[in-house]
Amino acid sequence: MKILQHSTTEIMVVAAAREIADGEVVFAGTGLPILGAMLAQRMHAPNCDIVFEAGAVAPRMLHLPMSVGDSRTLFGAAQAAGLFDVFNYILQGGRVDVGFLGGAQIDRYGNLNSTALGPDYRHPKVRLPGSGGSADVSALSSRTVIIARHEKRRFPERVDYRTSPGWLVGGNSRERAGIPGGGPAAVVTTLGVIKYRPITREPYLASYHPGATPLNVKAETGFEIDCSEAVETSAPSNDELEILRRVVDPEGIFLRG
Amino acid sequence: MKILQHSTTEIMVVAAAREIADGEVVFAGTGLPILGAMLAQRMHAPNCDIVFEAGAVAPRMLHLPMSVGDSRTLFGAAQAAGLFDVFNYILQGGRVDVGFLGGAQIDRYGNLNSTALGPDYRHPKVRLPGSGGSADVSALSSRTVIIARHEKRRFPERVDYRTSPGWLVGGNSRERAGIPGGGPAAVVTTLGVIKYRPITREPYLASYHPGATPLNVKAETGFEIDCSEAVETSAPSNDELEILRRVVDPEGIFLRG
Amino acid sequence: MQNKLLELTAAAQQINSGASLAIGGFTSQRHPTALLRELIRQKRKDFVVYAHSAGSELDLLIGAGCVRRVEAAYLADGVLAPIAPNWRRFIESGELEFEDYSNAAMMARFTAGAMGLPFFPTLSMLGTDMLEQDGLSPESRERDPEAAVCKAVLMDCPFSKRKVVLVPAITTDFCLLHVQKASPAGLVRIEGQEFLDVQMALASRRVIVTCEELVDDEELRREPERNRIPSFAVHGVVHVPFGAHPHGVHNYYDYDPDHLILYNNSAETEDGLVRYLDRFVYGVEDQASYLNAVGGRVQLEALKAHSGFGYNPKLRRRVA
Amino acid sequence: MQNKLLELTAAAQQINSGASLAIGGFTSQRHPTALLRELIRQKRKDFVVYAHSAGSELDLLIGAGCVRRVEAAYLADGVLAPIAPNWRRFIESGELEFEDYSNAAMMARFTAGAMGLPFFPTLSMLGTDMLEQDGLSPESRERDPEAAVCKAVLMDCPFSKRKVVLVPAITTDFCLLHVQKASPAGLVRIEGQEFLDVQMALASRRVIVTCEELVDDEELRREPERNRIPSFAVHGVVHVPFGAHPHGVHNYYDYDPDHLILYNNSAETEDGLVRYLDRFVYGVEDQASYLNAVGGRVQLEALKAHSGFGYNPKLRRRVA
Repeated sequence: MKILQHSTTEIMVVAAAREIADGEVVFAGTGLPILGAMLAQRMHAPNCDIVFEAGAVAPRMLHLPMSVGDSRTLFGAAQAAGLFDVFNYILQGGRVDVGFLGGAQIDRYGNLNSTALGPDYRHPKVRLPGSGGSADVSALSSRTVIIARHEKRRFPERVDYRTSPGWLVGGNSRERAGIPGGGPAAVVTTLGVIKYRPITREPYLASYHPGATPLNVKAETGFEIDCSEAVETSAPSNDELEILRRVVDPEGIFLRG
Repeated sequence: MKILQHSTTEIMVVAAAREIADGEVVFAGTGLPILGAMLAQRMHAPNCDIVFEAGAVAPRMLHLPMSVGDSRTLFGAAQAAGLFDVFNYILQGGRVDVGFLGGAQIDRYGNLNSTALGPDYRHPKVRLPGSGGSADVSALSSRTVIIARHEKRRFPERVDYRTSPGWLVGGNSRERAGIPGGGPAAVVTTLGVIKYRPITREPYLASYHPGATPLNVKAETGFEIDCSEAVETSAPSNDELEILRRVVDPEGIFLRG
Repeated sequence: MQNKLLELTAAAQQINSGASLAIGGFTSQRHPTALLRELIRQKRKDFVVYAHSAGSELDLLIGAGCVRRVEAAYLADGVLAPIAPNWRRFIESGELEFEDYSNAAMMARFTAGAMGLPFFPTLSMLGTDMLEQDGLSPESRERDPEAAVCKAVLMDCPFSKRKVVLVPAITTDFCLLHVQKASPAGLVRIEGQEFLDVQMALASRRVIVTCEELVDDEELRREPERNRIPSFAVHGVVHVPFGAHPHGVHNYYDYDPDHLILYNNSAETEDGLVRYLDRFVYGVEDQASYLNAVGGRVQLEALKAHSGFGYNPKLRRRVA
Repeated sequence: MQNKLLELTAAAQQINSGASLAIGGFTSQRHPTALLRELIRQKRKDFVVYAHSAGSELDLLIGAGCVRRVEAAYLADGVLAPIAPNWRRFIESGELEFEDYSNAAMMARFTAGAMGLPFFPTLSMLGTDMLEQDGLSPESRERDPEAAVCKAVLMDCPFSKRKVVLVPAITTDFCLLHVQKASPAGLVRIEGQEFLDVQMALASRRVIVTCEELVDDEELRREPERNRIPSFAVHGVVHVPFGAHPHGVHNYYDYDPDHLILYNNSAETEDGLVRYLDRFVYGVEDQASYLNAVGGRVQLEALKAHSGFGYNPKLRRRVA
């Protein structure tokens, strides 16, 4: 059997999908997080329930939504609610197992910036769309999985603006700030998967994707990262790639973005 | 044309109904308040919207509900909601023009007790059902109308337990307590209608019902009440009585209580 | 898809003595009374019950000696029982711990629990004795790990300088609901007024739902706008037709005025209550025997809701 | 029963320059864009707009110079416009006052307004720069009677000692919604996701609703469980088919990927924006001319939702 080749976007989505366990409640943000959740639902986690901040709860989506407000998020849904129910009752109520997020910048402790680039928040070099639900999902999910393109400028020591709390400045700083949810479990990138040490919350490379090396990761990371335990990510299976390409995103909206 | 005779319950309901203006939003408590609101809707206030704390909003009731949770409150309703929407969005949101209430005790400043009789709240002589929505309606409606049987033991100088705020201890004490709504406008009883002076919030008899006299009222009232300006309540019209008896309460559930 | 179907007895077995409970419905409507009778038969004790406007379902639980403490706004069945009789007698005799809040305040407390907040703000109860007098003594609050540290806190709003009352969140061990329709996977459809069922369910660690009709998940997914409780928040589903009797269920049947008055008259004395319990709770082994005891098919037929009304417009409610 | 029907131009005439606005919908869905274009044509200025996740409807209003200040969580149209172009340009050039909150925090702020509360508690935004850095300077807050006295307040919960963030209530002069169905008396039916429309409407002094279909009050009263905004809180109803284009309306039509990309590409430069405004706003006198300008019947037909989906499953969304 021929083994299918994958793109960096594809392996990122596949690795992210594998972070979802069956039966979990998944809060998915716009973009690749949706692909990851839809792929997981069609592979190893058929009973995971996906939740969207705009109001769709536990759908059985047939067509890829372009954003979390898309009508496509509602197909077969158990509930059509709104921000009120999803943020208050489901997210802050402590019912989300894993939140899936992206961000323009991500720093050493998994804090995200999706607000503004540059040293002066009021007069930014680049103004970004803003938090949306990102700060909320980061604060209130039992754990989060972050999906991001691995480039040095996107992985600084410290984000320009902390939109969404990761492990803050490491150690128990997140807990001390009174944040109820559990923090980032994994950062899935185009090069590998970063995880965090239990007590110190220091990042380490858990795996590097086929074709990448720990050296690539270090070169594209703006903070120090321990790569000593990294193993190679197991390649996407043909099944994963077929489903991703043919079922999840047949138009290539995100995969050929 | 023969003029129909009325009972004390009937004139009380009729006088209460007349306190509702057309187009108003009315919050009705269990019992006679419902009769008053239903009568008003069929007489001079066809466009008043009735709201029930259990969830029915703006119904066009055909059959008398026995309580505010009764399915009969839903007939023709604009909304079937619940306590959350009614208390938060409609009542506390400042959208109720007039709250209709009863109470076991009512004192000089229109404070109500529906919790417990006797000097010791924790060991009461008679334990009553409790506030229900009474405290809420009293605090948060633009004005309230109270309906009560006029007996001396029910009209003490001071209630044993202040379940629902009237004008507290008079003057601007209600405002000082931070209560947002407007306070009791009228107490409609089996003997007459009590209202309150604008600044002092002292009670006065505005009218006495046909058959009653200011002297009767003084005798059955446990606090001092100025009766100097009282006029006779205009008797229920035949229309009002016919509609009350034949349409609103044909079973005599409350009228022959 | 998980199958959450349970038998009534098995559902009751999950609910331990000493648990805190939220019970759905409102005065004479949509209480899970069949499940509560089963709890009485299974001799549960020491419940802490949080309620807004309860009716004879909670009064019966109190009368049967299952309840240690009630925090509530109101206990009555409208004109059919203007004061819930056991509520009255147990408090007057000092046999029941209680705390009074208004309906809006209890709503706020459940809402806080549902939202994962430790408190909720309200503008209600200002100027009332509910802020001045506690039912629970400070000692009993300290003794009781279920109780909030205090009844309410008055604060000055930092934005507007207005006075605001903060009431403590309620999170219960169990929420027991009776609804019109539910699916084995735990989707729930409430028809007519919601009361506070959604917030009570979401403020609870485990939710057990009894229903008039068991339906397909697919059927309920067809109108997702009308599903208000996520199925992942529901743990048990029990099919119990007439499961709210003597209370009403919108679109299914009306409250039973004869039985509610019989209950109220019986429960006004201890002897009467014992006879009522013997006849309608201990003396019937299940829901089918109960329905026979309350009048069987003829009586139930007379309560059935008429189409287009949601209740029975011909029901005689003025009981002699 | 009051008749609240208005023409689009008359509805826009009620909305004064300087007013505070809440605009319904979410990113690419169900915004009242026809009404907003009419406001631009009528040369309104100095709006303060409160939003959660807005899309190009608010971006267009900013670009047309109608907006003084935005308090929001997000402005983008999904992958079709990953950063709303005028939002970006106006902030980068210092031409727009802004304040950042998260979606949950904006939800909380509108909810407080809807509930008559001066603030709402949230556990979100802890540990973020949204609590550390203000978009609005203290001076501009003082100058602006619309602005809250401060962005947020951190408090220790008196019951649990947990940290809680209090955010100030929003009450707007106007809420502008686009919904599927409304009646002349002001009953409103939202299909699919509610977004935050209910809370936004109830947090507003006047609510103007544009709708795809005008229906009888009676029709909407048949399913009262699905009506979530009291008609006494609604002040104007305008019948505007395709009133959300280029955004989608669940069960009616999809978002228009071609037009959203055309908008995004145009608005990335000032010249492009001027040309877009001339062509699609100032150059069309009403909704009918607008619909012709964006492709007329053929294009609209291609967007129509298919039964059983709520959107058009055949829509090509990957624009070359």
